[in-house]
Amino acid sequence: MAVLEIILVVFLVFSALMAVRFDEELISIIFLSIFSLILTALYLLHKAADVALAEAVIGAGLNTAIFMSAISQIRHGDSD
Amino acid sequence: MFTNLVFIILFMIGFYALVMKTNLIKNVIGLNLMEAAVFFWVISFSDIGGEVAIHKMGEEMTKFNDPVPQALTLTGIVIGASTAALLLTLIIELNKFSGTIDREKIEGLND
Amino acid sequence: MEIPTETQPEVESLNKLMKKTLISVVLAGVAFALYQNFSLMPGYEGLNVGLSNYIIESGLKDTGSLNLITAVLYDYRAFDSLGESTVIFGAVSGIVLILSRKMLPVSSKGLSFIVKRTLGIMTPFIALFGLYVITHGHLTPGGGFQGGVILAAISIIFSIVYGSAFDYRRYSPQTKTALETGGALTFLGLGLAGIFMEGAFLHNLGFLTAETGTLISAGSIPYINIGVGFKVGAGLAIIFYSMIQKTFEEDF
Amino acid sequence: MPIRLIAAYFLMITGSAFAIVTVLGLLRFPDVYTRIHAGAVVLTISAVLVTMGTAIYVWDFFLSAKIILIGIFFLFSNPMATHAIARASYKREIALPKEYEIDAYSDYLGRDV
Repeated sequence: MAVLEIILVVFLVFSALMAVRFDEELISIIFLSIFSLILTALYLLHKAADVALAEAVIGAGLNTAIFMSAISQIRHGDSD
Repeated sequence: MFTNLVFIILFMIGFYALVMKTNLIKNVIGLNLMEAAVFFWVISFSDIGGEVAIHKMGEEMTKFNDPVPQALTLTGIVIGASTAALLLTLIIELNKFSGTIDREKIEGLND
Repeated sequence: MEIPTETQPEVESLNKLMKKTLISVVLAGVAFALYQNFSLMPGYEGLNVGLSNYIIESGLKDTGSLNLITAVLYDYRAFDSLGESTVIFGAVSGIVLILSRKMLPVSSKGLSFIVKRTLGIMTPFIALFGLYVITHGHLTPGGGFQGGVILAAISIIFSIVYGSAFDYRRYSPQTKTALETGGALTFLGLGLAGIFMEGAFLHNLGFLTAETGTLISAGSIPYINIGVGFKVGAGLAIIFYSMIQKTFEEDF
Repeated sequence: MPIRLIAAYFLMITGSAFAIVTVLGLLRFPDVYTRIHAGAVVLTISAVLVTMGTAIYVWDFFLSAKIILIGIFFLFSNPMATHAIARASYKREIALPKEYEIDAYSDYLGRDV
């Protein structure tokens, strides 16, 4: 159990770093979705089923859709 | 100890994105990361090795994980999603007038 | 007065370097403060004393709900959940005020034929799963918030796959508003019924309690679940519908 | 060890091997469409095999039925999502080669909606 948790936490920190590192917003949002998915698995490991369901539905599903619809209507001006 | 270390690392990544990045959407992502760090800390700290806090029919169970922090975390996740949506709406509306989402290039904010 | 143009970028880069150094110092200070804070923190002994112990011991007897988290959310701390619904309502109001839309939305033709047919088969099952999560909130993991977001996902699917005009025809904003208001009024009405029948706001209604473990048990918890589910689902659907103004107008 | 557990572990390990093949394909292939090919075909059968193994491992009627329903959901949704991604990236002209050798899809684009 502890080995699985350590592996998941390593992936969690990696995906958080990747979400911050890149300049393009689309890659950041995809990595944020992966972050939420790994966090769901960690919640299930810690025996919190309700929180895991909420995180899967909201973090990996709804947040991604809202962020996508936000970045698709943002116009980058001439000063690029 | 492990949990505290993970919390500090995730929180500092989010704080870094909030302070250093000038892209406003990256700031919202950093805010989300900080929230997730706090929720992970609460859930992982209140795990004492018990079962999921749901009774099974016909069994007498007493060793559960603490249900109160889980309920508070559930509240926080939903509120985090709606505040993120509100912040993104403000960013969209700001972008309509200024044409950029870089907070250093918006005119009139820092001169 | 003449500004020396050669030194201007140098000053600017120096300024930026100072700013970065300062922010790095602040980050290191916050990290050290967090570390120091954790070394001072006592261990976790929440289950032996106090509130958590009481809820684990007698939560099933008090409320009749098998899921103790639902019992905390909709019975012991139901006022907190009411506040959360108010926060969602505030977010919906702000978003709709900022991004208000007066005309019929600019719609796309949606995705391809394969996706439309497949989702036409799958959407009723998604709705069934959402309703299952909502109504079994006191027996299995889940509840109003999670099931409500699953119901909001159906509206998102309609907007993306079939075009937002389809979403407008099927579930118009008036319908969504009515659903959200109805959910909030259900919650408030059950709270007021708690005042008149049991003597406290949002008190669990005793006469509704049936045998533990069946679908209609646990007093007023399933009805509050249904109300919160429709409120959260309709609210998040309104949020997404307001945010996609010109998003998907091109044909994929 | 009963033969049921052996069958369950066999199915799960086969599914995991397919998942590893998927990751290899995602890392090795050059552009979007070949990567989509790797992710689609292999990942679908991998997820279905793992859910079947889990259903045999649990061996309770209602629980197994729910897990098999999840597998059927994968079988529907994964090819559909792959199709949508590939079609969108074709229409956006992401990573298309400069000169087409075989481009049979462009004739069909005007027809279906």
